[in-house]
Parts: sequence; structure tokens; C-alpha cells
Amino acid sequence: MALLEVKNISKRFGGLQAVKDVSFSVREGSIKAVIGPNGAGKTTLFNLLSGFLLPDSGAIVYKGRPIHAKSPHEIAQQGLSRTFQHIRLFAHMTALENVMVGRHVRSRAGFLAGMLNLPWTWREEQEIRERALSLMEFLGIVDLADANATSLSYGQQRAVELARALAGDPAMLLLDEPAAGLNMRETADTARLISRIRDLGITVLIVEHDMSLVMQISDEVLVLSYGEKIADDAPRAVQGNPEVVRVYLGEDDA
Amino acid sequence: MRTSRFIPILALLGAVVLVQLLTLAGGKAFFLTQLTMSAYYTLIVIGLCLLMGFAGQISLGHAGFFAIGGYTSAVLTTLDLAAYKENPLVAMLAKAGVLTARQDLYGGSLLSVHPWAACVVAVLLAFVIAWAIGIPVLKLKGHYLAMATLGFGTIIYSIVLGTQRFGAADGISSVPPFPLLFGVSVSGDSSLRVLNYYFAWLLVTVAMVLLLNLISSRVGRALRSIHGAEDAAGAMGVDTARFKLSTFMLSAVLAAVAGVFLTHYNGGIGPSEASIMKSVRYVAIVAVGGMGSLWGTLIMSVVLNFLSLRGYFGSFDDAVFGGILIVIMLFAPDGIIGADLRRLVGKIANYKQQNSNKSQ
Amino acid sequence: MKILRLFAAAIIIALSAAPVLAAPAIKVGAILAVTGPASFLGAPEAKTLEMLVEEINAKGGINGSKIELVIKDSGASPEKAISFAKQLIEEEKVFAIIGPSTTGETMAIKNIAEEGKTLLLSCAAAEVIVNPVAKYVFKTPQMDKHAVIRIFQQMKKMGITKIGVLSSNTGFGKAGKEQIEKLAPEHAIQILVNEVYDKAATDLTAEVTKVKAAKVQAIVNWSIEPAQAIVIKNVRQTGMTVPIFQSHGFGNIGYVKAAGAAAEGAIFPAGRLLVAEVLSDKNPQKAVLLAYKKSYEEKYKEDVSTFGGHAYDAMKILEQALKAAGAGADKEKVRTTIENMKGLVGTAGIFNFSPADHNGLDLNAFEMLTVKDGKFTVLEK
Amino acid sequence: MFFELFFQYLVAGLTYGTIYAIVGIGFNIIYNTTGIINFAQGEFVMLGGMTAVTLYGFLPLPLAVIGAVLITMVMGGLIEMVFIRWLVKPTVLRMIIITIGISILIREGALLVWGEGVRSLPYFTGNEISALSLGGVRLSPQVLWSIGVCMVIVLFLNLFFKHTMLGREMRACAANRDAAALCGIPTKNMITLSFVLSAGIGALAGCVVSPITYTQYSIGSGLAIKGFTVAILGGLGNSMAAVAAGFILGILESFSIWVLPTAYKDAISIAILLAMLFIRPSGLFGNKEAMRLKDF
Repeated sequence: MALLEVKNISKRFGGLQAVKDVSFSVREGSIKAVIGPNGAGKTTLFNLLSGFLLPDSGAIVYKGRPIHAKSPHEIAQQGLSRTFQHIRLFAHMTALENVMVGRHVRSRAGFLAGMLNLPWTWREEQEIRERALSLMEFLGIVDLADANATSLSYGQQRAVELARALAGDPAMLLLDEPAAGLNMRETADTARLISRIRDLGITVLIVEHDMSLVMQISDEVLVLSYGEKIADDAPRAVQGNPEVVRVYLGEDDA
Repeated sequence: MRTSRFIPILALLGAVVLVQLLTLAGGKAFFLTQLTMSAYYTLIVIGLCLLMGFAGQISLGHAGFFAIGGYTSAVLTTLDLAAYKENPLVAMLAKAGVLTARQDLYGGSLLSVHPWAACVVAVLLAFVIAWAIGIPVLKLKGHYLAMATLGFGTIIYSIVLGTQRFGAADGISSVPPFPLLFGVSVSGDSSLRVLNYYFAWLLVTVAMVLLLNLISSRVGRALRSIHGAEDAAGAMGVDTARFKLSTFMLSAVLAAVAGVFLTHYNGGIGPSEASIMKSVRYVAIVAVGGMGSLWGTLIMSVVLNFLSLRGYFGSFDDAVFGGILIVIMLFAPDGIIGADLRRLVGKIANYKQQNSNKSQ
Repeated sequence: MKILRLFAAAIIIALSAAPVLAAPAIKVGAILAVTGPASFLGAPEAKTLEMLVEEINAKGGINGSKIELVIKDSGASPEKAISFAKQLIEEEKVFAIIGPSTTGETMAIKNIAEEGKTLLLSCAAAEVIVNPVAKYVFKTPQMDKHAVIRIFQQMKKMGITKIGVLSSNTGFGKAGKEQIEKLAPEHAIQILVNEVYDKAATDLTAEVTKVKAAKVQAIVNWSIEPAQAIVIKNVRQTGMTVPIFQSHGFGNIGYVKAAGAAAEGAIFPAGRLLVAEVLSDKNPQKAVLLAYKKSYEEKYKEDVSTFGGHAYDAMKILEQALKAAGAGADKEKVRTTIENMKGLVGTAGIFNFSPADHNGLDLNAFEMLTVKDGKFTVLEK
Repeated sequence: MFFELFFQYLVAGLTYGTIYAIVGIGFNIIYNTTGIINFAQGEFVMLGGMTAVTLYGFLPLPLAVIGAVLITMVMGGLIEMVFIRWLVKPTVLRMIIITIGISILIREGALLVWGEGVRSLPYFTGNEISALSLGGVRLSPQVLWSIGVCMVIVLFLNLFFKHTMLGREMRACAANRDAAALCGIPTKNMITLSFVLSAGIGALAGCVVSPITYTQYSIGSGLAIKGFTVAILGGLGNSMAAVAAGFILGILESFSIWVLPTAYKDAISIAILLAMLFIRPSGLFGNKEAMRLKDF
């Protein structure tokens, strides 16, 4: 069953057609990768999916409900979580607090409850903290809990961001270049990690440049070029697709 | 963690009592007047601190909300409805206890709105205006937000200054006392000075407890995340628009409450309370208090307002606040007290964690 | 934490630096808007007081006691005036307070002075300050209503019945506007246009155009800010030739200089300070006015203004009352002395106080002046 | 009579408009090179006027004006060097607060130096009551002076930014500071230069409008609010648009007096600004897409 279905979606910026009539779907429990040369519209596609941009036309259906007109926080509340290509951690907050914010969608204490410090919010805070710590444990960064998030190394920041995205128990995770700026060993760790996340039952959609990582973990690969879909298939089939080789791999090698 | 939050509150209460006893012992009970006025200004400033330091939204128009509170209460409680006694609406309100008959200073009798009812109206009005103005204004960022809030403040100022009912440039005087319980009232009467001092500081303490609770709750975390990276906060499911708006409204209500009580305490209000320079002062106090530190803001508010109200800065009052803004923003944008306190809190937290790690 | 400690230290020093009382001195407080939007009032008032107190003390004080002056700059904020009034009364235990400069501030502290049984000699103009009478509250500037009546009387002589009124959005402008509105019907004057402009206005051509459109026979402008010079310039620039009446706020030669040729012929009521030199020698005020003018201008190298005169009068009234009441008199005795004071010659006029009149000035306090060749001169009757 | 009145209001509007426009241009120059809104811009106008009046005491008028402009330019440069130059990537909030602080300090400094008195320069031509009459509509020659100076400033800026090396380097700085720095443009000096330039323009404005409006230590903040309104109304960073917006605002204000009490004139112009911010923050003439790319 398709968890996410994208139908004929388009987005134009002034004279630039960033995404043109793209359709695809993501199976529940799978890992799907979006690849394409620079400027192919991958990040725009992510921004459309997560509600940061409104599509000019087309529909995005998640869990059977249209979400393309919703704002980012509503989409996040429905269990579709994301990370950013350029890490966007919350400054002046510890790593743990960053992850705890990720739990926002699964908690409900509001202004009044917060100000009055109602007893039930204590339990909720406890639950948020424990869940955040267990995720950090899962990602191997629990020692960093009290460090200032923006003072961490690049790889550690990526991990915090991932923990934050997972903290809301999403059904689906959008990862925007999770291996960018990582060395080979870290990239390999990341690949394993993404597989483990999938094994938790979370569907993953990832934009990535690193071909080895994509081929290693994805169940399906979507290829974009100049905003258009040119292939959507299993990794091996995509690798053999002459069109893809021409626009993407060919250029990449050259 | 939960108990540690109350130690500073107890310290605050202790300090409030201690200062009163010291002024009593030192024969300087008159200091309490300025300390009481400072308390009300502190109420605005800690609300602004929540907005600026935690939600990261600047407001250069907070004196406007103070003025809305103060002027609404002043107008309603000095309004004379005696001539309309027969009007059914007026009669009904009088019956409901909303209106109250009292004597003015020269023995004439007045029928005006009861201070409690006026207070409710004033706070509700600030609440509604903050809501109405907050929705569009908080969509703006950076210079645009600064300019829009400045514009709001300017509009309130020119309305106050241009309207006869608000006393134009003279403001409103002979505002009656605000009755509390047991015959005690908020007023400048020197026999009630000590009680007024305690009432004002009790109000600040309650507000501090509420705000401290808030910032260490889920909402506080969400606010700081908005400050840190607004789009990422949205992607984590934080309804940034609603949280910013609620914070704006909360701080506006605090400013209006301060306006109501200070107006009754002073027995009047003038347009200087709505001026842009006042709003800038509040921003200066938040800045010097450390932007994100309620305690720093509280301490600096008391110190600066107290000194200013006692005239220590003489004719350089505005210059002092201008200088503070520049020096703090140039050399210590995180504030002076804020950084110190945070480091201290950090140390305590680390210490506790080490202990708990050991016990595990 | 070092900084915290520093602050604590600073506060302790500040709190303990309570003023040391010099035994026999008489303490006089002053709450004046030395800076801020009403500084044109407060600054000359403060200078005048400093000068006078220096003079009095040089002569050995009053009844052997020196005067100790405590000036507080309120910046025209009522909330500060309140704080300062309480401070002066309870802490400094002053004998009397001179000021505040503006009506709003005076009204804010009227009750405080009453409650503290401390003399308040206000330098603000509005009638509400002394009507209803508060026991301890007096004021020295002339009544706005007297200025308005003098203007209306002059209009009658000139056959003017239809006027346009402009005023600024300050306490001064507001008070004048109210009196004009109130008194116009009694004097058979019809107000065709009535506009309030911003005190910081930079050009008033549009407002003036509105007046021009109404075809008035004369314009009355009531303000105390630079805008009043802008008004008359704009009136003449738009080609209107009708007489322009200004308030006593025009009594500052700086505005005449600023308005230049446009100021010629402007008519306004004012105290006689501005025309001291040309007064007849028989005028009882002449000596007082010249003495004040000379010493002020020599000391501060700037033109004297009528506002400083209000503080001068306040101090003189206090000085006379203290002298008359004798050494060691209490506040109550001095208060009664002022209430019964007659014929005190001041800069604003001749003060005749009574228990019902805490201003003591009458219509005669104003002289109708006009501008001729860039100078103030008495209007030819 | 109707048309005469109509044009009289129009002239009044033009007078307000030029003043607002010149202040608005000053905002834009600094905004363009630095991304900073300089809240102390109104103080440059005040400084220019006050200095010129002082110099006029012993210099002929043209020299006094030139001297005042030069002195204010030096002040502008100094302010940038002392307060702004050495900040590393300051946040917008921090810059707003710093420039507000600078504005307060300059104002209070001026109060100390010049006192609270009101001053003005003499009319450049004619005197206080001379007016040109155009079919019943009258306007002071000084209004023509200020419109003329405004036009000359705009022309000069256009030539400067388009046709001189220095101007082009400043524009490069505005487009992308990091890239400009990579190309060897001394970006820090460009920022200083922008402060010098906008201080000079403000001071010139202060001199030209001083006979009309007078000058006093406290006029800066009021002018700054109007100038800022105009800059935003036109679209931040666009000087030509600021001029157009200045005239629009001036004329709107002037005609608002025709129908409404003048006491609320300022409230009306600010309300226009707020409405603009809410509906179309890119300004009347701004480009919406370009707007979104600006990094706030």
C-alpha cells in the first residue's frame, strides 16, 4: 500500500520550472531515494512535501489524505517528519532539548497548563525526556545530551537532527542529504542507521548524492532531471537506464 | 529540577520582605514608593522578556499596551454617569455592581465604573487588540517587525495625545483607588504604602512563577526553538504562528495589568507612558538583563527603574538608557547578568547530573 | 558574578548617600521639565531658580536662613513628577515645591502636595490647578481665559467676528482651545475652523489651506512650540492677509526671529517682560522686569522668556511670604501669609491672592503686544 | 476655488513629500550596502541643520551648508567605524537596537551642545513670506529648493551607482557581500562609505528644509519614522521608489487634512504603513520574488 502518493505536482519560480508534472508513490515500510543532478528540483520537491512550499498544481496524498495545502506544522503533526540539507538545529539549546522539541507533536501541554505547572504535565515532560534520551541512546549520542547543540561536530549535529526528526514517532521520514559532509566511515554508519530506522517500521524518503549509499539501501529510486521525472524503479534497473546514465551518471563521471 | 525552580522564588520573596524590613529599620520607608512603581514596570518587562528573549520577537510598542490598560481603567473609573442614572442600561449596570457611586476630592458625587470592572475591560481590550494586531504583525520579521510594532506604539501615542477624552497632553488625573480585600486598596495613600509594596511585588512574584513554569514547559521549549530556527520548529510540528501570537498576547496582558494598577497607584496617567521612548526603555532593560533571562531582566528592571524614578540620572535619563542599549549590544549581546546566571545554572545542572550518574 | 556584586555595591552606596542636612537652611524643591518635550518651559525655569537662589543666598538668605534648592528633572512625565513629589516631601522634607512646568504633571501631584501639607507653587497655566482651590496649591502664570478674553476684546475693537482656530496637541494648546471654545459665544465670536496639529509638525500648509478655504476674518493660533512660527509663515505664504492672533506662548523672541517677515503684525497677549524697556516709567512692574531680564541675560547669555518668569514669580512669592511670616514660621503660617498677600509685583503681573483665588492675577496681567520690525512692542490702542 | 484648494493641498503634499523622500533615500543607501536599517538616519538630518546654523554664525550661507555636510559625513563615518565596523555577523535584532541607541545618544548629545532652542537657516532665496504664485496656488521658493535638491541627489546617486567604479563596487557589496569580498572589494570600507554618503545626504536635506521646518535637537526620530515609512512603502533599497513613495505619502497626508482632524495625521500615515506591511511588504514598487530572497 502506498503511504505517500504524489500526483502530477508542479512548481514554478518566476521563469524557472523547478518541478514539472512529477508523480510517484512511496510504499509503506520502504526506503525510496530521490536522485538527480544539481538543480534537478530535489530540494524543491522536499519543500513541497513538507509544506514549506505550495505546489502550483497537482496533489500530495499522505495516508489517504491530501496534504499539499497544509502548513509545515500540520504535516508534521500527521507523522511526516523531515531533516534539512543545511542542518537547522535550535541555537542556544542543548542537544537533548533539541530532540525534546521533536516530541512536540506527541505531547499537548499548552500555555495554561504550562504556566500552572499542572501535575499531568510533569508526567508528560518525564515521558518526553525519556523518549528523547532513548532515541539518543539508539543513535549513540546520549553522552552529548547536555552539550550546546550548535557547538557539536558536523556528524554529531546530523545525528541530533535525525534524533529530533524521529522523536515525533513519524510514520515517514524525509531525509535531505543525510550523508552530505560526512567521511566514508560516517557515511557507512549512516547507511546502516537508515536501514535500522526502516526496520523500526518507518518509511524513508531520502535525497542523496552519494550513489553508493543510495544503491546500497534503497528499495526504489526516483530520478529527476530539470524538474522532470525520468525514471522511477528498483536501484539496479535505474543504474541500467540509459537516460539516467546520460543525464546523471554520465555527467557526474565527466 | 522541579524544586530548584522554587528556590529563587523563595529568595525573591525573602528579598522583598528583607528590603521592606531594612527600609523600616533604616527609616527610609519612602523608598518603597519607587520600589512599588518599579514592580509594576517589572511586570511589563518580564512579559517583554518572554517575547523577545524566548520567542525571539522584538516589540517596540509595548508601552502601547501599558497605555491601553492604564487609560482604559482611568477613563472608565473617572467617567461620570450620574446624569444618566435613569438610562435603563446604566441602571442595570449599577444594579449588577459594575457601577459604583463615590465622592470626588471636592465632595461632588460621581457614578462611575467600579475599578474591578474597569480592570477586566482594560485587560480584555489589551487582549483583543494584541490578538487583532498580532496576527498580521507577527508574520513579519526583522526590520519589518520592529517597524510595525513601532508603528503600533506611535498610533496609540498619537491617539492618546489627540483625544480629548484621554486628557490629550495633560493625561487623566484623580483616578480613584483600586479596592482590594479588607479595606486595602491600590492607591498612593502613604498609610497604605507598605501594603501596596507587598501587593505589587506579590503580583510580580505570581507572574514570575507563571512565566518560569511556562519557559521550562513544553511551550517554553517550543518558543526557544522558534527563536533558534523558525522553519525547523515548524517542521517539528510547532505551530509557530499560534505560539508567537499567544506569547505576544500574554506579554500584552501583563503590560495592561501593570498599566491598570500603576495608574491607580499613581492616581493618574499621562501620555509619556505611551511614548516610544518608554517602549525603547523596556527593550533596553530586557537587553541588559540578558535577553533570555527572566531573573536578569527582573533585577535590571528594579535597579534601573528605581534609579530613574528617584532621579539619579538627572537630565541624562534617556541618554543613560541609550548608552545602555549600545554598550550591551556591542559588548555583551547576551546580557551581563544573563550570561553569569546561565553559567551558574549550567554548573549546578552538571553537578547534579554527575551526582545522579554516580548513583546509577 | 563579579558584576552582580558590583551592582549590589552600587545600590548600597546609592541608598546610603542620603543628603546631609545643613542645619538652618530652608529646603525648596523644584520639579521642572528641564529636558523632554516641555524643555522650553523647564530649562529657563530651572536657570531662573538657580540664579535667584544664588542671589538670595549671597544676600544672606531669608531671615538668616540660606535657601537650599533641589531641582528634579521630570522630563514632563507625570509618573516621574509623582515619584519626585513624594521624594521631596517625605524624604527631603522640603518647605515648598516650585513647579511642575506642565498642567498634566501639576494635576498628578496636586493631591500629594495636599496630603503632605507642602506648598506647591505651580508654573503651569491651566485653570483647573487652582479651580477648585486646593489649600496648598498656588500657581503663578496668568489664566488662559484672561488671554482669550483680551484677544476677543481686541477682536471686537477690530470688528472681527469669524475666526479660524489652530492649536497644537500639547497641554498648552489644549487649554487655550478649550477656553476659546467656551468663551467665544459670550463674545459673539464664531469659530469656522478648529484644527489641532502635531506639536512637531514641520509644515502646516495643508492646515492653513483649510482655514483659508473657510474665509475667516482672523486666525487664532494657540501653541507654544516652533510650529507656531511655521503657522504664520504658511499663512502669509498662502497669500492670506487677515490678522493673526497668537497666544502668550508666542512670548519668545526666538519665534519672531524664526518667522522673520511673517511675524510682522502678529497680535498676542503677554506679560510685560517682553516689552520691559518700552513700558512707561510709571508702570510698577518695570523695575522688577528690567532687573530680572538684565541679570538673566547677563548670566546665561540668552534671551529671557516669560516662562522663566513664572519660576521667578514663584520664588519671589515664597521669599516674600517667608520674610513676612518671620523666622521659624511653619508651612501653615507661610501658606496663610501667601493667601493674604496683596500687591506683590511679579513678572506676570501684580499678584493679589485670597483664600478663593490662588492665582492672584487679573485681566490686567496681560498686555496686548504686536511685532514691529522684528521686535515686540505694545499694541497701539 | 475648488481647484485652487486642490492644488494648494497638492503643493503642501509635495513639501512634506520631498522631506520624507530625502530621509527615505538615506535609509536605502545604508540598507543597500549593509542590510541594516539605520534608525539614527533622522539624527543626520538634525546634525546637518544644527551644524549649518552654527557655522552660519561666521560663514556665508553656501559655505556653512557645505561645511555642515562635510562635518556630518565625517560623523557618519566615525559612527560606523566605532559602532558597526568590527561586529562579526550581527543579528538584525542587535543592529536595530544598536542604531536606536546611537540615535538616542546623538539626540541627547545635541541637547547638551545646542540646548533645547529652535534654530533655522535663512531662506535661500526670498524670505519667510515670499511665495511664487501660480494661478492662485502659492508656494515658497524654498519648496522648489528642496525639490531641486532631492532631484539632484537622485540624479547623482544614479550616476554614481551606475557609472563609477566605486558605485559599482558598492552595488556588488549589496548584491552579495561574500562574493564581493572574494573579488577583492574592500567591503568594510564600502559600508563606511555608505554611512558617509547617507550622512551627507541627510545633512544636505537638513540644511535645505531647515528654513521650512526649523531644526531642534529632537526632530530626528519623527523624521526617521516618516523616512522609514517611505522607504518601506517604496520597497526597501529602491531610492527612486522612495522618492515616489515620499510624494505619495506627503500628498495623502495633506489631503487627509482636508477631510479629517489633523490631530490624527501621523496615525493615518502610520496606518498606511502598517497596511502596506501586512498586504504587500515588498512595497508599492518592490519585487515580491526578490523580497523573499532577502535574508532576514
